[in-house]
Formats: sequence, C-alpha cells, structure tokens
Amino acid sequence: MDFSFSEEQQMLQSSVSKFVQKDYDFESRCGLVDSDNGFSKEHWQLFAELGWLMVPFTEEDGGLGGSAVDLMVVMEEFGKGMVIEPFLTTAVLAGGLIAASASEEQKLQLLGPLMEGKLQLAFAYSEPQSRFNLADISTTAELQGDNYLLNGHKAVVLNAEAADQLLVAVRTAGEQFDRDGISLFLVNTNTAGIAIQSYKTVDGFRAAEVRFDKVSVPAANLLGEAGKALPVIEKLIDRATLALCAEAVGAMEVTYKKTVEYTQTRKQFGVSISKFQALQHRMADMFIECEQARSILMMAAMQLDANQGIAPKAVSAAKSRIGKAARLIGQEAVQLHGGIGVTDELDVGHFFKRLTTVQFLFGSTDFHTQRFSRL
Amino acid sequence: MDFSFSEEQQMLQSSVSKFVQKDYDFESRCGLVDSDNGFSKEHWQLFAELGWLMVPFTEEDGGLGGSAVDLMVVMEEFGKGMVIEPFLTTAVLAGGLIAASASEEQKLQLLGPLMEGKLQLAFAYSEPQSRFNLADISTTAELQGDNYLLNGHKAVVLNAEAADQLLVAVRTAGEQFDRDGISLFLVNTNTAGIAIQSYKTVDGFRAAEVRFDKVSVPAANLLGEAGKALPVIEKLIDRATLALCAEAVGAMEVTYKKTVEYTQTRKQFGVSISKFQALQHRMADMFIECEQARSILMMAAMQLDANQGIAPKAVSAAKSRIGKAARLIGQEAVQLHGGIGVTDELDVGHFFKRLTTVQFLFGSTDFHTQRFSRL
Amino acid sequence: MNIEFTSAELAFQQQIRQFLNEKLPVDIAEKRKAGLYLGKEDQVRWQKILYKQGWSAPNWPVEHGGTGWTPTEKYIWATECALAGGPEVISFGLKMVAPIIYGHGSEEQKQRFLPDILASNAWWCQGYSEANAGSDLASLKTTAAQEGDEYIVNGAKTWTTLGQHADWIFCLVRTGAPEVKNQEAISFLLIDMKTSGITVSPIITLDGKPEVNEVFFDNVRVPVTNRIGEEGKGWTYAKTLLTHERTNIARVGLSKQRFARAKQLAKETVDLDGYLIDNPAFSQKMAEVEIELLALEYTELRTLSAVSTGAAPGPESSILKIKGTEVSQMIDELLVEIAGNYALPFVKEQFEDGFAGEHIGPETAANSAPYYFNNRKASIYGGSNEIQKNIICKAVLGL
Amino acid sequence: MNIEFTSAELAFQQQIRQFLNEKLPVDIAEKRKAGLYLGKEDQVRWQKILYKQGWSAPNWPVEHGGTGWTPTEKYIWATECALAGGPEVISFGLKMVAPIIYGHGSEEQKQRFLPDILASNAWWCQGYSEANAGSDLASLKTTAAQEGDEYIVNGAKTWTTLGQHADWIFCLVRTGAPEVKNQEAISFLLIDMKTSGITVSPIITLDGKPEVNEVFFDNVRVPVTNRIGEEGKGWTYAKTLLTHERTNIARVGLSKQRFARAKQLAKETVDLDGYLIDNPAFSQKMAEVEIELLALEYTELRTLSAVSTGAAPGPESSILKIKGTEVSQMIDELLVEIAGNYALPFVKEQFEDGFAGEHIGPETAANSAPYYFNNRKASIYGGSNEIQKNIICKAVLGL
Repeated sequence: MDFSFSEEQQMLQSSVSKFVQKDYDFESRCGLVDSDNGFSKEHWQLFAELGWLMVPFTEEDGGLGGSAVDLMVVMEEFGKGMVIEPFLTTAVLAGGLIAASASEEQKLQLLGPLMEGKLQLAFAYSEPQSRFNLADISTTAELQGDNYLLNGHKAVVLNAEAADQLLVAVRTAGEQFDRDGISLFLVNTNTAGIAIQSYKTVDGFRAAEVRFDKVSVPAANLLGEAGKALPVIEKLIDRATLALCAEAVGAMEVTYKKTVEYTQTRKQFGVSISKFQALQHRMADMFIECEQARSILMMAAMQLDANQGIAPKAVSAAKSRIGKAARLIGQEAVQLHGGIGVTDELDVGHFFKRLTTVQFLFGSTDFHTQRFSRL
Repeated sequence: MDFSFSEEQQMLQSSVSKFVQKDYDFESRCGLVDSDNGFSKEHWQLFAELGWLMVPFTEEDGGLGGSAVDLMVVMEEFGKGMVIEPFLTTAVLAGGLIAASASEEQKLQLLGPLMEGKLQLAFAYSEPQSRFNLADISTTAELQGDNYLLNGHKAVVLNAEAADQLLVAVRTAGEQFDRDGISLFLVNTNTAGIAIQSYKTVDGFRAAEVRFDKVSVPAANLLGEAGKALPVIEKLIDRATLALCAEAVGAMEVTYKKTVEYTQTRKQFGVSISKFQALQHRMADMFIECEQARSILMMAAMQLDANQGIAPKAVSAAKSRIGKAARLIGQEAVQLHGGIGVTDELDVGHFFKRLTTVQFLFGSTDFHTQRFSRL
Repeated sequence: MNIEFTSAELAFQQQIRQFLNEKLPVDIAEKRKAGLYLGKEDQVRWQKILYKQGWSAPNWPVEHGGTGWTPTEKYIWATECALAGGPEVISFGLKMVAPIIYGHGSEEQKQRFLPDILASNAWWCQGYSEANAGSDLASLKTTAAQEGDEYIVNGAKTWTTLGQHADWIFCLVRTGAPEVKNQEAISFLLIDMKTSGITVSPIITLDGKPEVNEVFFDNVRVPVTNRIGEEGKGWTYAKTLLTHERTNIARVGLSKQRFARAKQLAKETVDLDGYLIDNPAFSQKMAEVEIELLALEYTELRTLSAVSTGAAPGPESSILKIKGTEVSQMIDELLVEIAGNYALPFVKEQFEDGFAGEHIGPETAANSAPYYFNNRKASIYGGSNEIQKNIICKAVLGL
Repeated sequence: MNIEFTSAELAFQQQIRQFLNEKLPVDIAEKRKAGLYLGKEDQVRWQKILYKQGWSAPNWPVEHGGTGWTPTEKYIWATECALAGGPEVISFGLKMVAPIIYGHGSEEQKQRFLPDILASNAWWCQGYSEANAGSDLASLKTTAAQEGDEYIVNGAKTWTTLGQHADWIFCLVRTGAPEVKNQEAISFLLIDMKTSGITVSPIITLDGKPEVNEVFFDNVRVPVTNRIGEEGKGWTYAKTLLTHERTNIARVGLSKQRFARAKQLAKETVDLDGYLIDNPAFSQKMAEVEIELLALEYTELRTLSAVSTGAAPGPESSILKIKGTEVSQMIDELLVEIAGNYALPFVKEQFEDGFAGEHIGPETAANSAPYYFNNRKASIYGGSNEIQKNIICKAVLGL
C-alpha cells in the first residue's frame, strides 16, 4: 500500500496547477463561458502540447499510461479553477470508449488526432426519460444494407456543439430497458438528419439536445460488437465519475479556503466574522468533509487501477460520499459569504453551482448510495 | 381552529405540574426506580384521588371526557419529571382497550376499579420476533370446551409484574402475519401456566417476558369479537403513541432548559461555556426542535380528537418528527454537559435515556416515517 | 383546542376558492405552478385584481383598506391562494413600507402614499442594506444632510430587490453627526426614484437574473416632508418592520404548493424501479420534508393564535424564518433532483418577461436549478438564519 | 499510489490470521462479537497471550519490546485483530504512560516500570481530569508539595477509567507556587495505588457500570524519584500523550467488526417486509455508515503513511478523533435499532465478571442500549470533539 505520487505524477500535478493559477483566473474563465465557443481552443492546443490529452490513454494506445490516479491528479487541479475545456467529455469519456471498444484501425484514425488536440468528441447516451439508467435507451439503429438508420432523441449531451464526432449509444436489439442490444456508433456531427440544439448549462458548460431523424451511418462506424456495448459504457462512466469526483475535491478545497479567507476580511459588528465560533466550527466541518472526500477519492482511484471486481462499488462509494461533501461545502460557502455569495460577480457562487451539478452528473448521490448497497 | 386549553385543561395541567414539581424531584424518582415495586403505590392512589385516572375515559364510561388533548396535557407534565408510574400502560393503553372493546358488563367490572386506582393492567402484544408489526402474532388461543388454551411468548411487556390482569393479543385464527384472526383476552396474572420474568428497563421502567404454557382462560374473558381485535389495537397503540409523544415533548423542554442552565454555570478557560457561540447555536437548535415537536404534537392530538380518517397518519407524522427531535436534544444535552452528562448521578443522562427509548417504543422513527408515506 | 374550521370559516374558504377559480388568471397560475418567474406586468395585473376585490392588503387596518379578517381567515386566504398558484403580493409596498406609513407617518403622508400602494399604482423598493453592513444594519453610511426644507442624500444601497421597476424607495439614512451613536442617528426617508442623482445598477444573481440592484445616491434632494416620524427615530421604526418581515417569511402556503408539485412530478418521473416516488431514498426525503412542513404550519398557526390573543410576535418569528427558509430550500433540492439531467440546461431568455418559446426538457425542470441557486438567499436576507439564532439565544434562552 | 498489499504484507497478514485463529480464546472473541463487556481477567488473559507472542506493544521502540512493524503492518494487525474479535489492549499502561516513561523517564524508571507494563503484570490508570477542569486540563488543582525526598499529594482526580483495578496511577499534579503560570507548574508523577491516603470511589455511568472513578489523595507520600523528567515540565510531556491518545482513537478496526455484526444481524432480523436489511431506510443508513467508515479508514491510512515518511501526526488526528467517534456512535444506533424492543431490558448482573446466565432476548441485544449510552463519552473525552474543532480552526484554518 502506497499513498505517494510518482515523480511523473508530481510533475503532472505541478504543471496543471501552474496553468490553472497562471492562466485560469476567475475573470478569464467568465470570459470563456460567455464566448461563442464556450471554451478556449488555445487552451485545448496547450493541453495537447503539454501531453495532458495523452494522460487517459495507455502506452499501447500512444498515451502516457492511463491510470485512474493520473486522471485524478489532472482533474483535481482542473477543479480548483473550474476549468471548462471538455477534457472530461472528449478525452476521458469519449476517448476512453474508443480506446476500450474500437478496432485498431478505428483507434489509429481517432486517438492520434484526439491526443493532438484536433478532434472534439461527445458521448450521446442519456435520453429525456432515462435519468441515470444507462440501459434505458430507446434511440434505435436499424440495419438497411450497409448502413444503419438512427432515430431518436439524446438529451443533455455535453460538448455536442463543439464535437466533430459523436459517440452514440443506440439500441440495435431488445426492449427499452434491456441490458443486451445496446451498440455504440461513431457519427459525424454534420451527417444529414442530425439536429443539435445547443445551450449553456447552469454551471457554465455547453450541452445540447441531439435529435436523429433517419440518420444514415455506415456499418463500419460501429464500435465494438453489436449489442454488447453496455458493460464498456458502464466501465467508462465509472471512470468519468471518478474524474468528476476528483474535480469536485479540487473545487471543494478552493471553496472552503476561500470561505475561510472571506470570513477573515469581512467585518460585522466591528469584528471579523471569522471570530464567531459558530462559524468557525462550521468551517472546521467543511475542512473535515473535504478531507473525508479526498480519502475516499484516493481509495476509489486506487481501486480502479487495481482493477478488481470491487472497482464499481468503490466508485459509487466515492460518488455518494463526495456528493454529500459537495452539497455541504457548496451550501455553507454561500451561507457564510452572505449576500455576496449569491451574486454572479464572485467566484464562490460559481463553485457552489458546479458543486451542485457534480452531485447529479453520472448519477445522483442517492443513486450511487443505492448502487453501493446493491453491488 | 382553536389552540387554547379549556379551563378544565388548564386546571389539570396546573395540578399535574404541581405534583411533578413538588413530589417528583430527581432523587425521589431514583428511589422509586430502585424500589421493589418500581413505582409508588401512594402516588398511584393520589392519581386516582385527583381524578387523573379518569382522564382517558369518556363520561359514559365514568371518565372525564377522554380527549387526546387531555391526555397530552397530563403526559407532557409527566414527561417533565420522567414519571414512572404506569399511567400510559394501565390507564391509556390497557384501559383504552377495555373501553373500546369490552362489553358493558366487563367495563363495569374493570373500569371502576381502574379509575379508583385498585387495578393494574398490562398489555401483552409484542413477541420476540415481531418488532413493530402489530399483526405479527404467533401466540395462540385454542377453544377447548368453554375455555381457551393460550400458548406462546410475549416479549417486553411493560408493567407485567405489577399487573393484576393482562390483556393478551393472541391468534385465534389465521397465519402469523394475517390481519384477521387476532383476539384480545383478559387473563388474571396468577392463572396457572403463566410465567412472568420481570426486569428493569434501561430507562427505569419495569417490563417482563411473559410465557403462556397451556393457560386456560374462560371464553367469557374474550374482549370484543373473536378474530377482529387488530383495528382496535392499532387505534389504541396510536393513542398511546400520542401520549408518549407528549411525554417526550415535556422531557425535551426540561432537557434543553437544563442544558442552558448548566452551560451558564459551567466554566472552561475562565468563562461560562454558555458564552461559546458554537454551543449557543446548538442550544438554539435544541429549542427549535422542541418547538417544532410541540407543534406537530398539538396537530396530532387535535386530529385524534377530530377523529377523521387521517388521525393515524397524523400520529405517525408526530412520532417521526418527535423521534428526530428527541434524538437531537438527548444527544446534544449529554454532549454539552460533557463528562457529567454520561454519569448516573445527574438527571440529564436519564432524560437522554428516556428520550432514546421513546424513539423506538410503539415503532421507531423510520417505522413511522414509512407508515406516514404509506397511509 | 380544536383543529376544525368553524362553519363561518368553511364558508369563507369556499368564497376564497370561488374567487380564485374565477379571477386568478390561468397563465399566471400556470407559470407559478411550473416554478417559473413572473414579470412585473403579471404581478401588477394580479395585484390590481386583488385591489378590485378589496383584498390587496389583508394585514392593513380596515380604515386604510384592510380586510378585517381574523388570523385564521388570513391563514385560509394565504394557503388557498398559494395552492391555487396565486402569486404572493410584492411585499415592499403593501407589507413593508405601508405599516410604517400608517403606523408612524403624518396624516398627509398617509393620504398621499397609501391609496397608490393599495391599488398597486406605485411600485416600492427597500433601501436598507449597504455594501459593508450585512447583518449589521445599523452601521449604515448613507447620509442625509439637511439644507433648508430638503435633505441632500449621498451614498449607496444594495440588495435592493426589484429596484429596477420601482417608483419609490424607502431608505434608512444617517441624519445625525458622526459621533452620535449609530442607531440614534438614523432617519427613515421616502424617496421618489425619478429624483435626479439616483442611479440603479443591477446585480446579477446566481440564477443569471437582475433581481437585486445597487442604488446610488449622488446629491439627491428629498423634501423633509418625506421623512417618516421624527429625525433619529428611523431605526426604531425599522425594527418594527424587521419583525413584520419575519412573520411573513415562513411562506407555508408557497411551500405547500411547491411540495405538491414535487410530489406530483415524482409520481410521473420514471426511475430505475418504477417511478421516482417509489425510490426509497427519495420517498423518505419527501416524507421528511412533508412532515417538517406540517410542523412548520402548526408553528405558524400557534403564532397566529398567540397574536390574535394579543401577544406580539416574539422570538417565535425567528423559528418561522429559520424553518420556513430551510423547508423551502429542501423543496428546491427535491425539484432539482426530480429534474435530473434536465436541471442542467440554462436558457437565459426563458426567464425574460413575455418569453413564449419552448423550454429545453420539461417546463417544470427549466427553473429548478436557478431557483435553487437564487433561493439560497432566503437564509441570508431579512436577518440571516445565524442572526435569528442569536436572537433566540438572547431573547428566549437568556444567553 | 497503490492499494494492494505487497507479498510481504500479504504473508504478514496470513501470519496474523493464523495466530488469531490459534491463540485468541473463543470465549473472549464471542463476547466481543456480541458486544458484551470484558472483565479484568479476560483482558489480562488476552494481553498475556500477546506478551508471550511478543506483540503486546507494537508501538514501542524495539529495544523496549516493540515489534518493529511498519505502519502498514500495524494497520493490518489492528484490523485483523479487531475483525477476529480480539480485544484492544487497555491503553493506559501500554499506550499512554509507557511512551512517557521511555521518552522522558530515567534509565532506572524504564527498567523498573516498562517490563511489568509489557507483560501486563501491572494495571495502570490515568490521573488527569479534575472535577472542574473538563476540557481545560491545565487548570488542575491537585497539589504535590515537596518534603525531603517525597511529594505530599493532596486533591482529587476524576473520570479515572478502570481505576478500580489499577496497581499504579500516572498523574498530573501542581508542584509550582500558586502564582506560577498554570502550565509551567505541573509535574508528572507515578503513584502506587497501594500508598496510604488513596481512596477510589466509583462513578456509575449511564450504562449502570462503575467504569470510571474518582481518586482521592489525602496526604499521599510519593518518592520524588517517581517524578518523570523535570519538575514543571509535566504539561509538556502530557501534550505528547494527548496527541498519542488521539491517533489511536479512530478505532477503525473495532468499528469494522461492529459494523459487520450489525450487517449480519440486519440480515437475520425479521422486519415488516422481509428482513431489516431490506428496509430501505435502514439499508440507506447502513450504506452511509459503511461509506463513512471507508472514508475514515483511508483518512487513517493517509495519516499513517504521512507518519511513516516522517511527518508528525498533526491536525489530521483531530479528524480521526471526530470522525472515529461519530462513526462508532452511528454504529451504536444501528445496533440499538436492530435490537428493537429488546434494547429495553436492563439486567445489571449480566455485565458483571463471570456472569453465566441467560440474557433477556438475543445476547447481541443485551448490551446495545447501555453501550450506546456509555459510548456518548467517546465524543467528550480525550479532548472533546468541540476542542478538536477548535484545534482544526487554529492549526489548519488559521482562525
């Protein structure tokens, strides 16, 4: 058992940390959120140059190793700056799906450009009715000659507008909730019949409703075996969940620290409000929550790397516990900031919003607590 | 809608309150807990003389009206002194069962002596396996000639040792969990074949395991219709639950007030610990919990008296909410008292113990939350 | 003690229901029931309907246009109105400045201001908080220096809710010399928002809306006749207002309406096993919120009952503030959880007055997260919940 | 970062399991697993078995009889031992006074006291708290006036756990003049409990047991050679001890064993629909406690890891204290809830040494409520959880 970072991990951490501190102040982030593109293409190129886009992939796939601990290192630092570049969506989730299920040929075609920063991806899986049930898929793909015809509606697809290619989870067989019969397709976003209705999300990201109306996709665009995609989707969603948890821990650390700082400067009735013991103990609770969250995050990352059967259970433990911590820290940060905490102008409110959405992205806190019980 | 007490209720409250303040200091109560009998027969006579034993009964039955609000008034004051005389068991629960299901002849025979303080009763319903499920009854009564033969084991029967008569819930038909087939019998405690293993309870009361080994009971001792006792049992358990909730509210009020007082006298690092704001806000929370508990208690009492269909749901709402308040107030009182709070010598620990047992007597907090959802 | 309504009260309830059924505009009720915001036009339209009915100010004395309802009748009105989707009236005019005017104002001020407030002809806002004051209201710095029969007001107010729509603002200003003890140097002024020197600058809140504002005063001239009561007594008048603000803050009716919506949606929302209402963790949370709301309702009724027998609303109002906001925030979280993935989309335009487009996902999800974010303010403003606990410690527990 | 044990660690784990399997007395393990108390005889019997194995003091330096285990090995030992139902050693001798003796005692003191502690020949207790001191330990009043080569000790200590069995007590006493600043007037004495003038008086706790005591000193003569280190330095030594006390207080192993018991019992306990484990509210609580315990375990492992790389246990130990006690108290409540009605019976005799009768209801229910009551002390003693939060505020948050 070993809790130390390797030299490479320490270097990675320090390089991401420097980027966030230097290039990702709150003003700049707000600018990117409001920009047409919704994030910085220059940053994305920088991520590629610094090799960060190679972090999620194994050396065989041309990456840097792809351990969950590496991902954790990157995402935690990203979390500290609420980085909105679609690293999680394009590199971790969609990229991970390709690495896990594509043919060697497909990989050659996709992973290189991805790691070079030339390819944006999105993963379209959830549907209007599906909530957190990954097997609830009613979008269909029917084989007609050499092509599949896709029909259906994918909901709240992150990064769909910027994506060059979509990974789409569809049903090629079975009924709506069946675990079998789900397949993955690679679909170019400018294929005829795709309608992408893009919008901002409450936490500053971009997502879209994606509608497929008789979209014709070559059979060669099937990733992996037809009808057998659910297990690999579950595996990658677990991995993305871990990455999200790491982001949340980074955000929580900044959030409680900013709260401590604020209370030290804010005066009421003639004294710094940091002197009020009732508030002090609540900040101690925020710190404790953050540390408990960090502990369970490390456990889950190491379990994913150990790759035993209990990894999914470990991820659900982490998501459940971190969701609880994110809720407490986000709400308390706003409350202890008072009025200024609910304004758009201060960063703490934005941390609160992100700490809210992480509670239900990839399954709510209750969902993961129940999954933990069942697994 | 009217939240005021009638003149009679005000008088009742003041008379019970005086008794508790004058005759029921903590020392005296400890003496009674450790006495052979486990409570004071003199007090019981006084209750009879002052008419308190008539409170649970209607005027037709020779009582004083029997409203739930009246019961609430008495029990709340009893709660302030942790009164251990078996008013709840003998008068409210067993007496109530008789009033609700016995024939006029049986009532004449039993209710008079009860109200005169000459009859102690116990209600034997729960069994080792039954937890809070009132329909889970495997004790049987089989008709043989003019008598029934009782066999089975009743668990944690409050006041069994002192009781002259037991009310026993048995199965005369059906299977273990059936709602139908449950009957009520009146059984003299010195009938052959009854074994009563009595013990103290953690909160200072007395209870017993009661075993029936071919106990012969005249068919005339059946209360109400054979096989149809469950609805009346549920009704009286609801009434007893309301009474218990009122006791808890009385106990909570004393408990938070004693905590406030203690923190004002206790010094640490040179100041009264009541000056520490973190503790102040926790005491404010205790006060709020107590007031919310009181509100929902009043609601439930009035609903019982209004006797609409929603009374059981109202009782479960109250039990659930009051259980939560009892937990917080009990635990916080001990914590804020520090070391002295976990000793036997101070009353606060005994309030904590009682506030613990009220959380699961007649069904735990979760049980009632779930019942509230279902009803 | 008796939980049942009298036959007179039942008849009153019927009358209210009939009125709401006939007069509450369907479009307004639907927006409310979907948790969407109302614009100024919607709000004023509804308040003028109430005015026409004579019900715009149930709390006012009858001689000024109040309804004369008993506390129970007021409770019936508030509950029925909220359940039907009727908006609460904007409080600044009808509930906050009006009591100060009829309680401490001159006869002339009453005649000049009250009719327009009652009829919703004038929109009022509150000039209370300042940037560095927070919960320490009395430390305000906006000054009003007397020059002849005018005050010259300089300074800035903040957190002025809906100030962008306002015709008038009521302000606490410093009229005493700097050495005078804080609370004795404060006066209460009514200021016409059209006066030159006033600038309103929006503060965007977490929901992306300009609900609150900063209001800047640069040599703003206000007639001395617009001062309420005596100079230096402003803080005393304001304290009454603060208590008043708290007694309206449990918002039981609104929470009941929103909880009913959450319950209905949970019954319709598909979850892993059946519907969300069948999810044990969710149903447990629903039950706990429903029970807490029930307890809160009876705490409010007990308070109303005490008020009706002549007891002033005391520290109980602090419980109403704390629990009222906690319950409303719990319901916010239920609604966000129900929205699921559809809590994410944020389309700013849909919250603008007159928006008629489609929402992303279900209409009821559209405002779930923004409402939750924005409503965190509920435990901060009107005397933060921490301040309320301090009040309880001092006034009830004697600490 | 790597969660897996090395092959050496796996071999060590096997060795531990084999030892426990062979040497842990079944009767003791069964009592532990049912949540019953152990008497002095049980406790000493087990500690002597550990001594024979050379494992009674894993934390001691090897030269005094420690095992030389790595932090991971110590963790494996503690976890495996707890899961098997092995009792924790009584800490006062082995974990609390011994580090002070080998850290600050004279060579003579080490030779005189350490062997008997290691072999569990002597039972020690702690003379620290006083009636009015509470968390403010340094305000103690027990005095030790020097007379020749003896101190004359007068005063009273309280909360002395298991003092009724003790052969020796280690005490903080006031040796300086009254005007000397509190912490600089305190010395550390080892006192033979058989010395005349010592009276032990039990304090009954909420579980009805005499677990803690008051110890009175009436002109008790203690050789000056029984003082550890320098006069007036007692507080400095004690602080080390306090930190030490906290690092042992997460009690993850014990909580794991007790949680496993709760889970097993929940599977066997019939509830309304099936078994208690199927009750959604209960299963949700179980999952939350299990997850919290998992987080706590990794917080402890991180701390151990930091210690092994040379970092002193710092404010993290405050988290371990707070979360360790909270988790153990959550498990208490699960066990009470599982016991249901059978949490009520209280048969005092069954907690006495050598009780061999039947319990009322299931054996596992017998001590559920008393244990819960008594274990509320966990968040009070050893520096209350409030004090731990103060430490975090000061040492970590800089408040």
